[in-house]
Amino acid sequence: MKECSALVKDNRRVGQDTYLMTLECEFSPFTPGQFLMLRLTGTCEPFLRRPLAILSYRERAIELLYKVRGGGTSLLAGTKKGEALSVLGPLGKGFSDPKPEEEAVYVAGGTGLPPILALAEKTRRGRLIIGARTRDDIPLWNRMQNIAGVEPTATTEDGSLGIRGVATQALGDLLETIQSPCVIYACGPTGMLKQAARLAQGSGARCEVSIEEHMACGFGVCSACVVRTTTGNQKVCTQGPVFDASCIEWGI
Amino acid sequence: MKECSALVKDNRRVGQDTYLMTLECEFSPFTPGQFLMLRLTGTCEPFLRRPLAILSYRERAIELLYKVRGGGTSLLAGTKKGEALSVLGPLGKGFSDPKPEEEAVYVAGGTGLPPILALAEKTRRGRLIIGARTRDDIPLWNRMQNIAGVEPTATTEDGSLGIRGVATQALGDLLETIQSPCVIYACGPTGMLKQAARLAQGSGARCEVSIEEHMACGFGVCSACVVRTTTGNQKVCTQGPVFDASCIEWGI
Amino acid sequence: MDISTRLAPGLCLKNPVLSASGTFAYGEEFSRMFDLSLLGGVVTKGLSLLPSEGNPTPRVCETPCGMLNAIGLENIGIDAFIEEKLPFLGTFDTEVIVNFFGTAEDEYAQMAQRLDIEGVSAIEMNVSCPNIKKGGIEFGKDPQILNRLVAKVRKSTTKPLVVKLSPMVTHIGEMALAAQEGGADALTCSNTFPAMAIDENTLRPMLGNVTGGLSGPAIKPIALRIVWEVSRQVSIPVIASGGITSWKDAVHFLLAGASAVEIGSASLRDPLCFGAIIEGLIRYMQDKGLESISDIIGRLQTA
Amino acid sequence: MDISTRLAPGLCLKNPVLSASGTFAYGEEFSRMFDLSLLGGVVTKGLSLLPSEGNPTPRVCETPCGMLNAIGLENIGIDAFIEEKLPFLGTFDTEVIVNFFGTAEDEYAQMAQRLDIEGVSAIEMNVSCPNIKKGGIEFGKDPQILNRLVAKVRKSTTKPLVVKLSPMVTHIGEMALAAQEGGADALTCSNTFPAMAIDENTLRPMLGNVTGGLSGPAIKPIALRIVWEVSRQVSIPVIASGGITSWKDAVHFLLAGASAVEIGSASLRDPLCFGAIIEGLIRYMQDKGLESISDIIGRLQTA
Ligand SMILES: Cc1cc2nc3c(=O)[nH]c(=O)nc-3n(C[C@H](O)[C@H](O)[C@H](O)COP(=O)(O)OP(=O)(O)OC[C@H]3O[C@@H](n4cnc5c(N)ncnc54)[C@H](O)[C@@H]3O)c2cc1C
Ligand SMILES: Cc1cc2nc3c(=O)[nH]c(=O)nc-3n(C[C@H](O)[C@H](O)[C@H](O)COP(=O)(O)OP(=O)(O)OC[C@H]3O[C@@H](n4cnc5c(N)ncnc54)[C@H](O)[C@@H]3O)c2cc1C
Ligand SMILES: Cc1cc2nc3c(=O)[nH]c(=O)nc-3n(C[C@H](O)[C@H](O)[C@H](O)COP(=O)(O)O)c2cc1C
Ligand SMILES: Cc1cc2nc3c(=O)[nH]c(=O)nc-3n(C[C@H](O)[C@H](O)[C@H](O)COP(=O)(O)O)c2cc1C
Ligand code: FES
Ligand code: FES
Repeated sequence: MKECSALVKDNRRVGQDTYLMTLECEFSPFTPGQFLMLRLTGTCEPFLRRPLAILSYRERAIELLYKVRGGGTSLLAGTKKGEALSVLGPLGKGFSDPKPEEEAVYVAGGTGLPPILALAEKTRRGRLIIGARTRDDIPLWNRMQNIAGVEPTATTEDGSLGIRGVATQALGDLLETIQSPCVIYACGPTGMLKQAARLAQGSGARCEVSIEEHMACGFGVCSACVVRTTTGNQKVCTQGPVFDASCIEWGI
Repeated sequence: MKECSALVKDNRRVGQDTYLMTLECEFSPFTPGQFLMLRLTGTCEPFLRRPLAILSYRERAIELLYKVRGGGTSLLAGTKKGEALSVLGPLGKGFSDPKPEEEAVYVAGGTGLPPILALAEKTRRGRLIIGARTRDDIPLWNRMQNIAGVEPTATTEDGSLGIRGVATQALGDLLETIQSPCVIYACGPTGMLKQAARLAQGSGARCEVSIEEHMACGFGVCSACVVRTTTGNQKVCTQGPVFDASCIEWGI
Repeated sequence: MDISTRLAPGLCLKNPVLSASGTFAYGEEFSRMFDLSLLGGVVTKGLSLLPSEGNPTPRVCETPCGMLNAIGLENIGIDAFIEEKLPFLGTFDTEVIVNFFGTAEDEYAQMAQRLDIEGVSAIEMNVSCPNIKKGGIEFGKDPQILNRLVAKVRKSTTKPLVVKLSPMVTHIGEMALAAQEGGADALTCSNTFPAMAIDENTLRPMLGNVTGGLSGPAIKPIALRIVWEVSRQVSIPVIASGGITSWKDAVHFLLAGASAVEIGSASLRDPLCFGAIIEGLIRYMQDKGLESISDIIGRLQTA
Repeated sequence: MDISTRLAPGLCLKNPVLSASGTFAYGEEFSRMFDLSLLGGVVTKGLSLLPSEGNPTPRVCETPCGMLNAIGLENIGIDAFIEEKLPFLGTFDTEVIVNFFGTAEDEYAQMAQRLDIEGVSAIEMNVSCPNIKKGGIEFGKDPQILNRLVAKVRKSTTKPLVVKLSPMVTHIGEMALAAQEGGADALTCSNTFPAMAIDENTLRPMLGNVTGGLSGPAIKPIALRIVWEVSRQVSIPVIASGGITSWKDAVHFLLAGASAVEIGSASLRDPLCFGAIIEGLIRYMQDKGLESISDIIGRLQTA
């Protein structure tokens, strides 16, 4: 982990409220699921850094995919080519690789796509399910279709792309067709992660989930980002964001 | 007075820490000495608007000349072509015109040049004294030399341009040579204004000074910007910034 | 949709947005920018019995997301106000709330009595002033002193009486109850926070008065907590003040329990913000399908 | 040039820059980013007798130029600290100030006793906690309760004792004197301000705990005024805390009377700010031709 200054090379809309940003900086190799903490420079607003998963890093270029939610991400959407941002990372623990004998299934919803896509682009094998409300909420669909060795499925609630329904429904259906040992990688809304964890437990699959929690530091010093696990509170930023789904206390 | 959104058309360094900014907006005719309150948009920092004298307004273009002093002006120096600023103005009372029989003398120091230059460019007659520490602190010297009917003199403390010395010394020398009724217009550091007022009193000249005071609103509602006058506190933003020098209580 | 809000018997604002004291002078300047009838009410600059010159300059200074002021309560005095300013305010279809202060109980009472006249909708007592008799202790810092003062003022006027609390106290709830028991019809929560700024080059304070009051977005989270705390302890309406700049801020304070909001510093940087805040509030209520402002007030969900 | 600063008999920092409690954990994470020996001292996360799980999430939220936190004093407990963390901190050439809290006087005293061991340079008492026995009144809100608590802790340790005050009180000077008379060697001014934030869409508070503590640049002007006020009333050193992000902020607090500064929230957004602050301070002293940090402390010119 280190702090470095990055230049915005590109920042373009690629979907409903969703932007793909390319930053230029001397970063470090990363594991999919790891994230970075981003800060605008030259202003005290927003005061805190914002966590974003790393989509890719190669040849001094970091790719980030983010959705505009509140003040911080909308300021981010307004940054232009050539502006400098401060990057802290890579942070946290990423996804494990699928074992040779494991069939890999990737499930993403909402802002959960970047780490999942990063993993699929690394392993280049398995099946990827991306769920959204409607087709406009699925950015980078072309890119997902072009990962050699990875078979993508889209689910939309309104049926405007792929299967009508939710991602976990498609996941359940898929799991029934898989006989070999299986590992599920999921990132998205808590409801989706919980359901994925349940399906995994039912089918005996291994399941890793990447969890979102409000963060202040991102490197383990403030205790903002805890999640309840079977062994007590864990910090999402350093002990996660990727956890074995069976260790998470999902609550009711 | 009105509030309007203005686009930065140009923002260039024209001297030591000094910038000339051109804003595009549908503004209103102004009297030299009047000012506007400028605010960056899309950020709550700086929180307060900053007062700047209007250098010129014609054909939807406002010119401002400003020196970087603290946080607000350095953010301003960083704004780029195409950015939007909020402008409130024209504000305050400007300079009176010289009467037909009056010889006009303009004196500027520090950040006092813009309203003085605006006035000289309007009246197109008289003599202009601009004082600074060194030649680099005198922006727009060419422009001053090219106002038909106005004779410019520079004074620098290090003698790098024009007469070595301070502006009020040159003013004193000049006043001794003028026989006709005379009006002095001054803007700059308080010490300079006070000295100009004293010289005016001594020579029987009329004297108008433009006063700087810290402002919050700029339109008369907060009482931040008062100056002591012979008739009690007056608000620099609405009852000034131009005052008859003989009404100001200069203090010790 | 009903966005009117009730502050006292006989005092109902047509909407919950008020100017704050000290950032609106006596209304004339703003009236050149928009029709004051737009507002739920106007709160005037704080008045005293005699005109007052205030503090030495600089009187304001920028801080992170806020500002300091040490105007020192400069004002034209109650006589000039009644003669020169009040009639003008009467030409608008809005409530006129007159802010005032004193340095002794008698002065407060006298002011209240003088303001018990037509054209004044309510009076707002600023208690962040030192009680000269009690050795300079602020009226707003001791519940007993406050209670006595409010009770005395209460007897001197038939107008709705609003007490504007100082935020920088250990137990704001006690102060609020003291004012309520003294006979306040409503409370304004709250005034600025005593604060300061320093110039590292001159080694001097940024304000002529050394210290001043912090206002603006910086203090909003504290002011919001105070409104939430106070509104659950008293039975009278609470008017919010502190860092409100947008309709969202206004909604937050209403949710926390305020019946109306005052806009101070924000209107210095953006004199047209009042209209935007009222419009935003109406749009919010439309989006949420709310019929009345009382469907927002105090509706924060904490369970 | 001498930038060392004295906080108590036997406690002299090599420079006036400290981490703040709760934003530095127990030092391990920061030690991977820079050599902790750079710092005047490290203040640890607040410890309790037993480990504590803290509040429900969300525990933090952004505010204008600041942040709210309601971590709820989650910590690993004193035993784990002494066993697992203290030895590591001992490997650096810096002072180790252990922050702690309790919910009863005895608990504070017990903690102080347990921390009276090698490797601990000083202890910092956080008194912003409710006194369960006294019906939940915070120790830091009543001068008598505070005085008794400090006196009791004083007797339980030979270490320099720092008392960290709560800012949200009517008379901060009284609290400071109460702590000094109880035997504090130094005071930290001050902790976060109780505050809150609301989400207008969900109608819910932004924090799981409803309210939290405001920190960051937003509160700096208030914290600065408190340091100025307190340092002129007590004779013991004052450590500043509240919104310090730059060397200029540090200089302002020193000028106002602080002998050292703690950097909290700023180090969350900029973990390398400590070095920049120390360097900036040294450059400032060079530019001004100052030989010693004591040429800055309390040198604000108000006349
Ligand atoms: C490890 C991690 C990786 C993430 N990766 C991505 C990503 O690749 N792409 C993406 O679009 N988003 C990602 N997020 C979520 C992203 O951080 C939030 O959307 C962003 O911080 C919101 O900031 P804001 O200022 O726009 O919203 P705010 O105005 O601060 O809040 C709007 C809403 O966003 C959520 N939020 C705010 N702050 C945080 C926070 N620190 N952590 C989580 N949620 C928050 C809350 O639900 C809040 O109500 C990730 C979050 C985490 C924890
Ligand atoms: C009517 C009027 C007209 C002005 N016209 C010009 C102009 O045409 N060109 C120009 O360069 N400057 C002009 N100024 C001064 C300019 O407003 C200040 O330099 C500017 O506000 C400083 O802002 P800052 O954020 O950079 O500095 P800050 O960090 O806020 O402060 C730096 C220093 O600037 C001065 N200052 C700060 N705020 C104000 C304020 N509101 N009013 C006056 N001084 C302040 C103080 O001395 C302060 O110590 C004018 C001021 C007034 C009152
Ligand atoms: C310049 C200025 C002058 C003020 N004068 C008064 C006053 O005369 N009486 C009073 O009760 N409050 C006064 N206040 C406090 C405001 O009315 C308001 O309560 C406070 O600023 C917090 O709100 P804000 O953050 O919206 O400004 C003044 C505030 C400012 C900024
Ligand atoms: C996330 C967080 C956790 C904190 N935990 C503690 C704590 O355990 N004990 C304590 O005395 N202060 C705690 N504080 C208060 C800080 O030490 C500091 O006094 C306060 O945040 C103001 O300083 P700042 O503006 O530099 O952050 C905490 C602050 C933050 C932001
Ligand atoms: S965000 Fe600070 S510990 Fe995780
Ligand atoms: S700046 Fe507000 S009255 Fe002049």
